[in-house]
Amino acid sequence: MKSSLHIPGLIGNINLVIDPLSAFFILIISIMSVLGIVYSIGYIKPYLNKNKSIFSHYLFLIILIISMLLVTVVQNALAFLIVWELMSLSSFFLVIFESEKKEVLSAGINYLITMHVSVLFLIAGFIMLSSTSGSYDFASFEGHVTNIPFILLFIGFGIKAGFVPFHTWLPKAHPAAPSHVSGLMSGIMIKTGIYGILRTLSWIPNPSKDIAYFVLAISVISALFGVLYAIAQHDLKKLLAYHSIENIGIIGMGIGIGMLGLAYDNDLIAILGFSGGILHILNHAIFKQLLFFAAGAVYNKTHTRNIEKLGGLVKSMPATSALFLTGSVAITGLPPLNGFISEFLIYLGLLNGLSIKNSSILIVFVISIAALALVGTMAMLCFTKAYGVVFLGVPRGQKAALVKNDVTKIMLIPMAVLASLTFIIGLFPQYVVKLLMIPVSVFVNTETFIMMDPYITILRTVSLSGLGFIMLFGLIYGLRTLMLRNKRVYNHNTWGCGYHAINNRMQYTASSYADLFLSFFKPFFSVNYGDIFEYYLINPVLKFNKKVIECFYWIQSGNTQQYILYGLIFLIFAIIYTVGTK
Amino acid sequence: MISTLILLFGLINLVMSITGRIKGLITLLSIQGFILFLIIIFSHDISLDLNFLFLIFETLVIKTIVIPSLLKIILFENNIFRETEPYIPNFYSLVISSIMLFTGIILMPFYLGVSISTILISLFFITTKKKLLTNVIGFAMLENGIFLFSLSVAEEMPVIVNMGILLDVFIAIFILGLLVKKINTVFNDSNTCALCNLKDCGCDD
Amino acid sequence: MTDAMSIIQDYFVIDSVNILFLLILAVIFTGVTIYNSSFIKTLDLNNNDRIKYSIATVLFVLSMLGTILSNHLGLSWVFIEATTLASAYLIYFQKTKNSLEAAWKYVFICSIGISLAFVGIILLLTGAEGINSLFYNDLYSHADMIDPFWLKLSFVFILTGFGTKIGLAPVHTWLPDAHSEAPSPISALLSAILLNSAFLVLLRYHKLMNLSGLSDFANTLLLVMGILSVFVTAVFVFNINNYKRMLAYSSIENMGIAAIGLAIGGIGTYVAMFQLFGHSLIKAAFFLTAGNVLNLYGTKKISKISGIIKKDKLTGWLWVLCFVGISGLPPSPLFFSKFLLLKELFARDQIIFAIVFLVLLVIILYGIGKVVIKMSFGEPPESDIEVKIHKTMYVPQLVFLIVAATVGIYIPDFFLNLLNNAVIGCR
Amino acid sequence: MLEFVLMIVLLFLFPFLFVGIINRTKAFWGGRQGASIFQPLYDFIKLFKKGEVISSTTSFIFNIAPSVTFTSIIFAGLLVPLINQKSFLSFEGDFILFAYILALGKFFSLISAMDTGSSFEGMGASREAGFSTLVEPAFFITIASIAALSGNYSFQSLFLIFNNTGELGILIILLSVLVIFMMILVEGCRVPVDDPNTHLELTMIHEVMVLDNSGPDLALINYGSAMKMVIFSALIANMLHPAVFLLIPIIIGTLESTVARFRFSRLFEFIFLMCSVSLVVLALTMIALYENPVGLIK
Repeated sequence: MKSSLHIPGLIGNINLVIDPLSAFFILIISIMSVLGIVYSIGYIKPYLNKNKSIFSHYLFLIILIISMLLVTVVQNALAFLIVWELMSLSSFFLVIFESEKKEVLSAGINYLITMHVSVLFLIAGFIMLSSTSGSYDFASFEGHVTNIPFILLFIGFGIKAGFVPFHTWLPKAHPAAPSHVSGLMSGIMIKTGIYGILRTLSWIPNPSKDIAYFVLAISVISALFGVLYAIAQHDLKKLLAYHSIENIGIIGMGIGIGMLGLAYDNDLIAILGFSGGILHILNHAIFKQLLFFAAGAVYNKTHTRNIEKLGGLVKSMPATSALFLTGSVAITGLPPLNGFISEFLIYLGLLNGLSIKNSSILIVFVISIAALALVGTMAMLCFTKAYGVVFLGVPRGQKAALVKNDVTKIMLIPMAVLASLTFIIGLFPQYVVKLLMIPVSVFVNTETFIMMDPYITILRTVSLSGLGFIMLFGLIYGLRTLMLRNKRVYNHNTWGCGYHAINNRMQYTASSYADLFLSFFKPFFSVNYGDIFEYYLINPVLKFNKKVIECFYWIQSGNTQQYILYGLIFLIFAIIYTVGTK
Repeated sequence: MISTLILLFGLINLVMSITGRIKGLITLLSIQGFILFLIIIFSHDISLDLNFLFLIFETLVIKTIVIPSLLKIILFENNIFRETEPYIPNFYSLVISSIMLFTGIILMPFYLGVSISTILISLFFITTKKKLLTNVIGFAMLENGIFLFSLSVAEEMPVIVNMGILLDVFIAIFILGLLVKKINTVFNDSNTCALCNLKDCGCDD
Repeated sequence: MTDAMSIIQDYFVIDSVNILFLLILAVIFTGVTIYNSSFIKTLDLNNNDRIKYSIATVLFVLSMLGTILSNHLGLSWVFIEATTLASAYLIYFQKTKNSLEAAWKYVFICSIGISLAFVGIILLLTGAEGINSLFYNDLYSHADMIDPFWLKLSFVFILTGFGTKIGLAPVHTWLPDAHSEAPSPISALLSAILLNSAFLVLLRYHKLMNLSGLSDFANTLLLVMGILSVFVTAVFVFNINNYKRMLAYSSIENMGIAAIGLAIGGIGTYVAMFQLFGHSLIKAAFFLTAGNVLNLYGTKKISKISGIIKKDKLTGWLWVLCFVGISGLPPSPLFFSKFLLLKELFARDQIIFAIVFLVLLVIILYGIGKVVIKMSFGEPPESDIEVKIHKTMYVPQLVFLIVAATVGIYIPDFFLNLLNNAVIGCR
Repeated sequence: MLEFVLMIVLLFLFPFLFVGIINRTKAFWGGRQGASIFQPLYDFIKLFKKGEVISSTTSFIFNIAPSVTFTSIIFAGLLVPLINQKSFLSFEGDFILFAYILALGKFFSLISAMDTGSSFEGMGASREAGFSTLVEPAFFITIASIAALSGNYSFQSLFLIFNNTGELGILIILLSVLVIFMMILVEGCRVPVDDPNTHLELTMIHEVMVLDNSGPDLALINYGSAMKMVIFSALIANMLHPAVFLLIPIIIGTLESTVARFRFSRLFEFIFLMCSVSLVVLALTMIALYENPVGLIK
């Protein structure tokens, strides 16, 4: 679908095109936005009487959604930048909803500046492209994308998406925003960065091997880094934010594999990689939004995000707890939920890549397989921690103990919809993957789609095994219940190994749960499990910048004489220059 | 004759750069104005056209009499007679000013050399002296230098522009004088050091 | 009588370049006047002072009008100097110690600067023997007759002189003081019209340099001044404590960008025009809103202000919107000027320069953004004084911003023609 | 058909024997006569018939987790080739589903441990989660290397390559076997990683996680871990010879009797050794494939 809009002046023709790729993103954005808005109705209630401008909040929410939709259809570099900035700006206002908190404001500023840096990279990339193609129209960029503009655009979009080391805004902005906004941001807004990368790729008929390896490497690092840091977090939303980095890394791995497939002329790998990556976009949107919503529900009831103060919520908030569990299983990539399917496709792409007779591919792909497996197990560690500490056991603090009932239906329904989506995609992947071929067709020749047929069959098997698993579980659980039916089942205190005065402070805490694992990864953290990139890369740059700037404070000393001296010096130098260039 | 006058004009700059008494500075300024008048008399045919009359008026009335007396009024109202210790010792001011003057003369003899070096010397004068009134005198000195410079091309300046310039300079000195007076009453100090409140040092005061 | 008329017609013209500036002046002055009508009531003045204020404002605007309309280099000079003198009283209007200091610095530095510009004019005449006229048109048509050495030397002085008025570093030093101490509507006039008017003279002189084939020389100097201006802004907005000074520095930055645009040439001239136009509208709105903020809080210290939105919703949002506009986030027209400037820099392979420029822009955005966000959001400090702001103190800013945003998204054909003609007129 | 029956017997009955053989071996090394090798089966039946004590802290998670874990292990068993490289379910990439479905079981056993709100079980869960993170990458590297060598990406045909190989191939097999054997020790909680005999040592990993389970749930858990060991043994058996099925429990039993349990802090090193070995496998595979492919596959 294509329509064109002419705006007089600098922009020129703006083509609005809905191609399969845009359509895919529009679908995700629409579904997630609707759910987000429904959820927000319940979430925002406690703020209604707090002298908060709800109207402007919703205004910016609508602007954000519209601009995200526009980002996916606008096919003109200048117009794209405009809607892109509009998106960043409106989301910035959403982030600082609770602006009376200092850390929210500073996170907001950090976010705004980082987004601006991203736009500058995009501007640089688009300028390079448009100067070789001679037009701002996206269609004209095809074939003009060489390595440097690609990397510029990748960094620009990568900042939005949250690839390491451009991720530092993400763990700050997500916790600061209200939960429905974090859900939208993490679920779909950072995906617009992925959209940008995919859109850029659509202009490259055959990506070079260098950039393909670059994308794969940075994605693997992002995935590992994101999950490692997530384990160290005790702020529920920060934990989820780091998981977004991890999942962006997984998506990037899919894309990188697809690019390598194209680079090595192996369409099967390309199809598997791209379909895995693109499916993971959808999957991550679903379960991350689900998790953020559930985290928001917890926050709504307990007013704390510190998981060390939570616990035992499964009794007071059973529905939220079950939904969070679904999300956790899905994000860990376990069957039979949706996260497994996309990771499975990526694994298949990697495995098939081994058939390319090339030693570097072998090493890179095997390491990637191991990395993906490591990411999966680490995610498991992280989410058993999160779920176990937040919902299970006994409350660790007053706030969690005082929760009486679950959140309202209007908050639960969107979560339930999302949870059912994770099941649908996980249990019937063959249909989803067939549909997925439509956006993949943007990158890969459609004639080679026939190569996917065996994999559809495999997915059907996976689907059947998922269903079989559930049935088998039902059988075994039924058997167990049957066995227990006429037996005596006692309720008793937890077995304290002989110690009888067990209290809630003797539970295993989140930090002790993660400590064993983290203690082996100390070198990857800065002080107190802080972000190493921020500590060793960004902070020194900022400090240096500040120092350099402080060196120039003498300029505006307030002394008139000194001011005139500047003019004199400038004049003398200029005269010398004049005489010199005679 | 003209060359002598111009040299004299330049030498007065040097004297000014080491003069501590403000009254003396004002007198020197007035003498400079008078030298400018003489230069005009000697370099132009005496006629009655508007431009020439205007130049005579400007040098003889404004530069020699009005501006110095204006400055003197301010001087007496404020009771400041001496320049305090400048940023650079007078000796070095003299050395630097001399170097400027002689380089100017060597490079571009007379009219141009002296006038441009006057401009630079006066800027230097402003940057080294601390009293506000001395700064205004430096500004007047700058204007004298510029005037000397413009004499070389005086014919080309239309009267309307000349009048505008005259008015501007005059009002500028007038307003500066007023401000000096005001500053003296408000700050109780006529040193420029008092005027350093507006600055940016990055600190939150 | 007809003689006088013809003189006026000789000396004052409207051509394709200055019509744009005239338009800006008209729009801004109208807005500021509307704002003034309520603003003056907040000052608690006697009748006499009000009259003085009004007369001085009108004189100031008239002198700027003269600068814009003047067709003669000497006359432009006269009017520029007149703007200094006319606005000195306005800057001192608040009659505080600081405003006195600011006025002194303003008059003194600008007068010296303008004197240097006059030296430049004389140098031009020295080099242009035989032209015997300072009308721009005469200069343009005889551009090849001017001795290049004198022309270059004259440009150095003109640039330093008018650069002082424009606020280009390193001779920008009066600007933060004067802008911050003047009453807000006057700051708006200073920033939105005065700087432009001085820039117009520079534009006209730059054309002369182009015509005599010395544009490379002129551009180098302009580029140095432009980048220095952006640099100075970056240094000082990074950790600033007075929001009006911050706005003043931002003006320096924007003028610097316009200078860079002019220096780059090509589409850069376009950038300069667009930049001047956008900056005028947005900065005027920003300064007027700063007036509202000052009214609400009674302090210029950033550390004492927070939660403007809570205290006065409209002022708060205006404050934020002005920030969005000035930092060049779309749909601000400044976005386009920066974009096109970068494009031109890339096209000319000035990659390192472009990177430095971008880094400085980010620092500036950080500095301003931090302050504006801190001021706008959060909880306002406790205070028992309820200040009511009249609606005429919102309308002008809103109109300015709407006009700017409209131009940022959609440029009407007539305005595009205006811009194109102005750019052609500058070459 | 016979194969099918054999497979079912192997998967569902052999685990009891497997543990029985281990215990018998240990008894032999300890100079005791030992219990019958069917003792684990009797234990299972006994436990399955019992009632349960359930902690009042727990929620539904605690009730379903043992069943989920057990189901996941059975399901993993369906994917593994048991005899003659035949499995119930086979497709390209089946080992991924295998690993992930086991992980699902582990996920539930971990949160079920957290559900009791006990510091002991939390500690066990923490250790189990921490140590198993490094197991899977090693497993994947090994399998993927072998897959690259054979050019086929499912369990079933994974081992065909080893029928006729050179020196390098044998080395790869042996190292892969070593990796998987170490995996049995880790996943099956055997000495030197874990000691299944004691319950209250603070150095326990798996056993401490299931402190609160009793009755049928405990039966399922014990049965599940035994089955897990059989499943991994099947991988080795397919690489080497079916006789391995009997050999492995004897080796484990011998190890448990002769080797001391590792100091807790050394465990990570032991597990990381798995990764190192698997990386060696990868390197050898690369040499085999690209430096001198003719010498390997004739």
